[in-house]
Amino acid sequence: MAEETLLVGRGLTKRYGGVTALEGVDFELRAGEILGLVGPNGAGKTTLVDLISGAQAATAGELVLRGSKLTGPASRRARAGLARTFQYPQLALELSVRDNLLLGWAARRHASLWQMIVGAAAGALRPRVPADEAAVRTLAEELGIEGLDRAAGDLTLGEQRLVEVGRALGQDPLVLLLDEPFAGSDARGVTGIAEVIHTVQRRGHAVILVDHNVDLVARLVDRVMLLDRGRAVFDGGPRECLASPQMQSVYFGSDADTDTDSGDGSPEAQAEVEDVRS
Amino acid sequence: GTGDDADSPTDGSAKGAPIIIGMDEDSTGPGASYSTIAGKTIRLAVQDINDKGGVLGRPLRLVIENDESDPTKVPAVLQKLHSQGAKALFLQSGSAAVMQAKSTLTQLGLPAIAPTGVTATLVEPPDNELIYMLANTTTDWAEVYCGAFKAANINTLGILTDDTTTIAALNKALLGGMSCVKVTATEKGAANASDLSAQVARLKDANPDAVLVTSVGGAFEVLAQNTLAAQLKGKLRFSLASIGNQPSSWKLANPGALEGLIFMGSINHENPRTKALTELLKKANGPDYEVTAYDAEGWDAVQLLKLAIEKAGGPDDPKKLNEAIQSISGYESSFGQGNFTLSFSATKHLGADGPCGLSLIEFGADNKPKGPWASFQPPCSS
Amino acid sequence: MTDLQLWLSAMEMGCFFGMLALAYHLIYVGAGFFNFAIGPYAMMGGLCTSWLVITYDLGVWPAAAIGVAATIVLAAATELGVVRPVQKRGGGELPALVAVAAVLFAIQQFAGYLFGYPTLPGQSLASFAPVPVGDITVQPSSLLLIVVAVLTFVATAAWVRFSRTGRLLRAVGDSNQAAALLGLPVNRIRLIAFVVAGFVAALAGLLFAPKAGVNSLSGLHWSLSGFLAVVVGGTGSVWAPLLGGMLLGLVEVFLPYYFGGQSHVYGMLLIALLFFAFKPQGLFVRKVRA
Amino acid sequence: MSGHELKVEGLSVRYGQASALSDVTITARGGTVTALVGPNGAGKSSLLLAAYGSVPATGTVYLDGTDITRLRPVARARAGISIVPQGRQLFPHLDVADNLRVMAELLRLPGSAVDDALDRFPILRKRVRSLAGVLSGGEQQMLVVSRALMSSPKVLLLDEMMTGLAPLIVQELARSVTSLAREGVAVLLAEPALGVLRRVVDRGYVLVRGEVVAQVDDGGSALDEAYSTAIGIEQPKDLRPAGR
Amino acid sequence: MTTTISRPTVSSDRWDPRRIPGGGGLALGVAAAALILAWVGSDGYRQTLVISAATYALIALGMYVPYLMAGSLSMAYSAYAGIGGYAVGLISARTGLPLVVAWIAGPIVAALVAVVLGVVTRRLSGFFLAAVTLLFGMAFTAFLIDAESVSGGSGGLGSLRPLNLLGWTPSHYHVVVGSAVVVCVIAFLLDRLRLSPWGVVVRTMRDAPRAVEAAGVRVPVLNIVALALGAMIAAVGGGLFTYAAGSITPDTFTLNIVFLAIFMPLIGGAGTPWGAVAGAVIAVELTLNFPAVQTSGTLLLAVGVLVIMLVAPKGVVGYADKLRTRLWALLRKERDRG
Ligand SMILES: Nc1ncnc2c1ncn2[C@@H]1O[C@H](COP(=O)(O)OP(=O)(O)OP(=O)(O)O)[C@@H](O)[C@H]1O
Ligand SMILES: Nc1ncnc2c1ncn2[C@@H]1O[C@H](COP(=O)(O)OP(=O)(O)OP(=O)(O)O)[C@@H](O)[C@H]1O
Ligand SMILES: [Mg+2]
Ligand SMILES: [Mg+2]
Repeated sequence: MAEETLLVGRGLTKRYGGVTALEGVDFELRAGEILGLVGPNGAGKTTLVDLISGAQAATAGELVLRGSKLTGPASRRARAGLARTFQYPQLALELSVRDNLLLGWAARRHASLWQMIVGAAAGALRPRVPADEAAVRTLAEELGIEGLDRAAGDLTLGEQRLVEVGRALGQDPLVLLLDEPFAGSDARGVTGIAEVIHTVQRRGHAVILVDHNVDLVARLVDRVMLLDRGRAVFDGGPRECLASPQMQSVYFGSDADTDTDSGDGSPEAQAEVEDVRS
Repeated sequence: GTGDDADSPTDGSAKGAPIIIGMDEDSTGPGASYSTIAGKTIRLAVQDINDKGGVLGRPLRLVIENDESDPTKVPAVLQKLHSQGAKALFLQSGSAAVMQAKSTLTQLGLPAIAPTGVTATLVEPPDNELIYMLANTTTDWAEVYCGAFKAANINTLGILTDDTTTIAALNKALLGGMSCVKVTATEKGAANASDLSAQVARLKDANPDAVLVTSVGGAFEVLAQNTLAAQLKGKLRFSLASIGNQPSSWKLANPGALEGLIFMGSINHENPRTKALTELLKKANGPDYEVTAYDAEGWDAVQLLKLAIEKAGGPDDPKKLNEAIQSISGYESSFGQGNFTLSFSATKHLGADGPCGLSLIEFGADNKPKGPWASFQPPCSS
Repeated sequence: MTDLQLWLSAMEMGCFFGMLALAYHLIYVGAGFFNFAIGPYAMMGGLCTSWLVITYDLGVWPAAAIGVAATIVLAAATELGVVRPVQKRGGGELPALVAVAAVLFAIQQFAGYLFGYPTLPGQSLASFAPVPVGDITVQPSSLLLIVVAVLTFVATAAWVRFSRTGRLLRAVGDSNQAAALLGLPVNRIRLIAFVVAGFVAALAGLLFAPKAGVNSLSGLHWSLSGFLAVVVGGTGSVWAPLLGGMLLGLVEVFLPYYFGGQSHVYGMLLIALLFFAFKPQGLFVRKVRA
Repeated sequence: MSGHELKVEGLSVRYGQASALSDVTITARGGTVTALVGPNGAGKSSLLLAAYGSVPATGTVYLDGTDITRLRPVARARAGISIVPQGRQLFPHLDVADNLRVMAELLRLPGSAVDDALDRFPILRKRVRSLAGVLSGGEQQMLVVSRALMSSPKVLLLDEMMTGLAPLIVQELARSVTSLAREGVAVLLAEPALGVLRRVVDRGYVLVRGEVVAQVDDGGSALDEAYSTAIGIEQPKDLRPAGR
Repeated sequence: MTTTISRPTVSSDRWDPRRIPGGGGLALGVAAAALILAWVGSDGYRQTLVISAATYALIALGMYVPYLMAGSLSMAYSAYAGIGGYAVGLISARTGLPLVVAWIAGPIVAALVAVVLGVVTRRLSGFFLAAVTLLFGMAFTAFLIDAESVSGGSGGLGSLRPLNLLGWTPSHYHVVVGSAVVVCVIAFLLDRLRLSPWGVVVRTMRDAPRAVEAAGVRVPVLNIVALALGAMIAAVGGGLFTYAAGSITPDTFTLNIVFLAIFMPLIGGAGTPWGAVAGAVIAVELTLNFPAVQTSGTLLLAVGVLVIMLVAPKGVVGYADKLRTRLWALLRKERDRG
């Protein structure tokens, strides 16, 4: 399924004063591909997501999306086809869950200055867009989000994360960046998010998935990149990655294999990976 | 802020249906500190008239509203006074508010007096058919200052001014009329400034023969005088009328900071009517009361209105009343020199006849007015 | 030497604005919002003192003590009677802001009723003779203002940085939610923030009043000046308000000096625009991830 | 075994009109690790917060048999209850050391407690002067965990403690938690999915819509099974993404 | 977590009893306006009160989008209202154009000024924006005084021509009714705008600008659009006041009106634009029509604001809504029982 190269990053580097969060990271993402991004805490995963999405300016490096350079503020990159979630959910807490989900669609309608101006007039005249609302309902159902009229601030963190994923999908992205979407999700949420990932993939688009739940990551992705202290130390298939010495030393710890039933990189988990990806 | 005034004058001995006069007063806003000085005397004058039998045998009744010097409130406040039956108005508020009032007066057709107004623009078009002022305006002041400058051999002048609209209008008229000196520096400070040393330093650099402070008074004026006294020692200083009319501000000055300052006074204790008024006010407000031009103007405004109502044969026809005001001539005022008079006409909405409503007064070492400036006084021809 | 006079003026203004900004800063640190009633607090400190001295012939020191105490009571009442109950009712930070703006006007108007509308002369706590420096004389009140301002900043900085209460103050203002969740004494700390801010503001008003007098409506203008100073300084350090105040003082004095008095309003706008173009979040910022 | 014990009895929590927890009774004993599992919004956090005293609740909370319902959170913390709350409950503009110091001072711990807490994770020691708000998500979580363990508590309330932490750290922490439990600390974990923690859990409760629907006393796997049965969805371990 | 227990739910369906978005608000607003107009009758004073309330309401409505929806507090509204006012004054005094043109030109100029100011301050948010726009408002007043050839200087502009709409000259009463209609229409449209996708984006911008940016909308640009829209509405208000009062001076619209506009939506209820309208009516009642002896209107307003915020934290509209809900619940219970 993987053919066209969608997104390429070269030499991505980010420094904060003395702290180097990311150092010369290269990656390539093909259409229909799901790339897992793992690594110890502070390895630079969120920083990489921030650099790609434009939330932070890179100290060095460049990004190319479908052959053209990806630059400028986050909004421009979003219009070019990126969507993301945040490690700590960024919802409008006073708005309803429905409105938060609608943002993905609504933002698409107000991308340019002209659309913003016309959109204001159109909004006053015709406030409801039934098609969008129907889409939101379907999406919510798919994700298992209930109570669309609740204020987002009343949701628990796990539920908020789910809403974020839904909102990002609403943008119909070419590349969906998910920063620890499974953190705090229950079984229903995990299924929903996995479904979102597959939806993107089915559209021939790509996903970068950051999560510490290696078990889940390994089952969902086509390829894993391992970051350590800002550098990419491994890039390959999930099975190879789990088995790699780098993974053992920087991520699981040397004694990882003594913990049998862990599901993280254990033979059992690896077997399941095979199972899922076939 | 609205409602009848609790300390409104009573009807006194006068009988009959009261004649209602409205007053738009700023009693709690930024203009309150000076607006209320004349406001108090207006109440006193009304009481005095009522005690003496009223106007055409009918008592005057004041209805008072507070606009807090907010121009957006003025139309409603004037309308309210009108709806309470006011036949004529006193406008005793900040000048931005009075300026805004002009068009509403035209809409209502009510004549009005701005007793303490000094800005000529108030009675200039547009919408000036119904509004009147008593005191000499800045045009006369220019003449007087020029005489003074000639007498003191002053050729260059530095100006220190505040940034209010009132003063902007005043400066325009005043400086336009003073071709006798060369203004070498004009420095502006915020009306609520806390420091004027930069402005004064620039004046010092320009080194004019004298400095004129033009401000609405209050803290700005005193701060200006304090700073001038400290940084420009010995320079001859002039000021407008407000410093003389706001006795409470004298205490703000540093010891001796006002000494030698010459301001445009209007109170002349040789004027017998001023004397009588002084007595009355001291009786009402205590022996230490400092009579100011605001008091006298407020007092005269009420007397003028009384006169006009009598001439018009009653208050009910606003057109007639307006014409009656315009027919007043030679009214002997309680400020200015002994022979100073006020007259009005269709084209003359400024009462003052000639400059002898004015006199230049000098401050003494005790930061209080010492008396007329020895070097020059406006000539009184009439 | 005129320049010396100008520097002195700038220092005085800077110290005054700095202290007002410090009062803002303390409440910002402890309660997480800008209390626009700071100006009226300062006005209260100055006006109440002057009024007591003038109307009741009270000595300056006891009058000042009463003035400062009254201000502190006012500040505490703002928190207990207005901000806390309003915030308890929810709705984000806006309601509390609007409520303190209403408090600002209410205090000004009450002060007008109580103390009258005319400007009253400030009372100087220092009674020594003016000090000649070069060819200018420094008024005792100016000297006192500058000295007290510096002392106040040193003391506050030490308190906020190193003391237990200071640390709690920073924590509570930083994340009210985390503080409440962990059981930090949020209410007590916020009250302390208001009280100390009230004290600093009262001191500022009291010490600055001799310069140009004080009236019931001084508060709004002072609130705005202090607000500008705290915004210019930024919220990242206790010293930021002093720096912001000094910068504002310099601008207010030297801008009119070099570019003429007429330019002061436009100049302020221009300088603000230029300044914020380069430092959109003030001088001191401590950015964290969202 | 002379372990500590936390017991909540008939606990109910409401947010405005909505009921988050109704009449829940559970016990966590020293020597064992007790888990509280349930889907998102089941009321797990509400229960832990109510036990710690920072959300208003009705019902009774006992610590080692003493009724502590009337104590405020600080008093409960001083009495030995410690919490790792869900989400980033730290002070982003305070540096790492001050974040710990605030809590140490509140609980009147000796100065060395802060030092020890910094040593629990090397990264904290390394970033001791950094603002907590610039740390990565996992680093922040380490800080929160350190803060909770600083006071040598009798009861540990751990709300999704492993969120955002890398496996290496998770294993380390799992070991610490187990050994603390063995030392007599009553550990209560709340998780929407047990995952790796399955191994450390001795007993637990399944919470659904604010009510306890199952109690399991024979280990994590059994608890997971009970959880799956209760909500009718397989746990993520056996996830089979649809559509491929 | 005690502090976050109750958050206001801005439910998008609250004002939607008959499936017309914003219809409920409109129905109530029009009913109230009709009542007020009936009360006014031919009383000149009351008519002026309505004009004042409409002016205040329009300025507050102008602030609604940027301030309550987008969360940017611009304090330059005195200038925007002033521009609307001066448009009326200048077109009347300096041109032969029909006066209606002023209500097109004024809002456009105000919007342009807002855009320029917005571009210059685009990197600022929150209080930094408030500080700079505050200075702008002050500089604008100074400009009006200085630019005498344009603005008529400190004396301002007066003696306005009457409005002439295709040969029909509306009476003062017509203007009063017209102003009420304009307010209702704008409030209704803003209410719908609030519910629309555009409103969703703008409202999200307030709490989660990073999310909006990440969704593809340039936050500073949309902010400028919101500010421009607000400036236009405020300019309409300024024009209305100037026409009704017959003159405008540099001091007509000052910081006072800005503070008033900050207060009004909150006492009325920030959940809907109608709150701003209700707030304007309350403000006029408190500052102009309150039968108290010698009181400062400012004090009454300030105390009124405090009382309302303590008693009805969601403003009078929110309070009325709560009462309505209670009442209906009560009625339903009665009915079920009976
Ligand atoms: N603004 C900043 N200032 C200083 N250091 C920073 C800043 N932002 C991030 N860092 C540091 O950069 C490193 C990388 O952070 P990043 O958030 O990318 O890690 P991560 O891989 O996402 O970790 P986690 O799995 O814990 O979320 C961390 O050590 C972090 O402390
Ligand atoms: N501050 C709040 N205001 C209103 N409702 C709330 C609040 N906090 C939680 N709730 C609601 O209470 C219920 C229980 O929330 P709680 O946080 O206890 O769930 P949880 O089991 O911890 O879920 P999660 O696994 O997602 O963290 C949820 O329905 C939630 O929406
Ligand atoms: Mg991360
Ligand atoms: Mg939870």
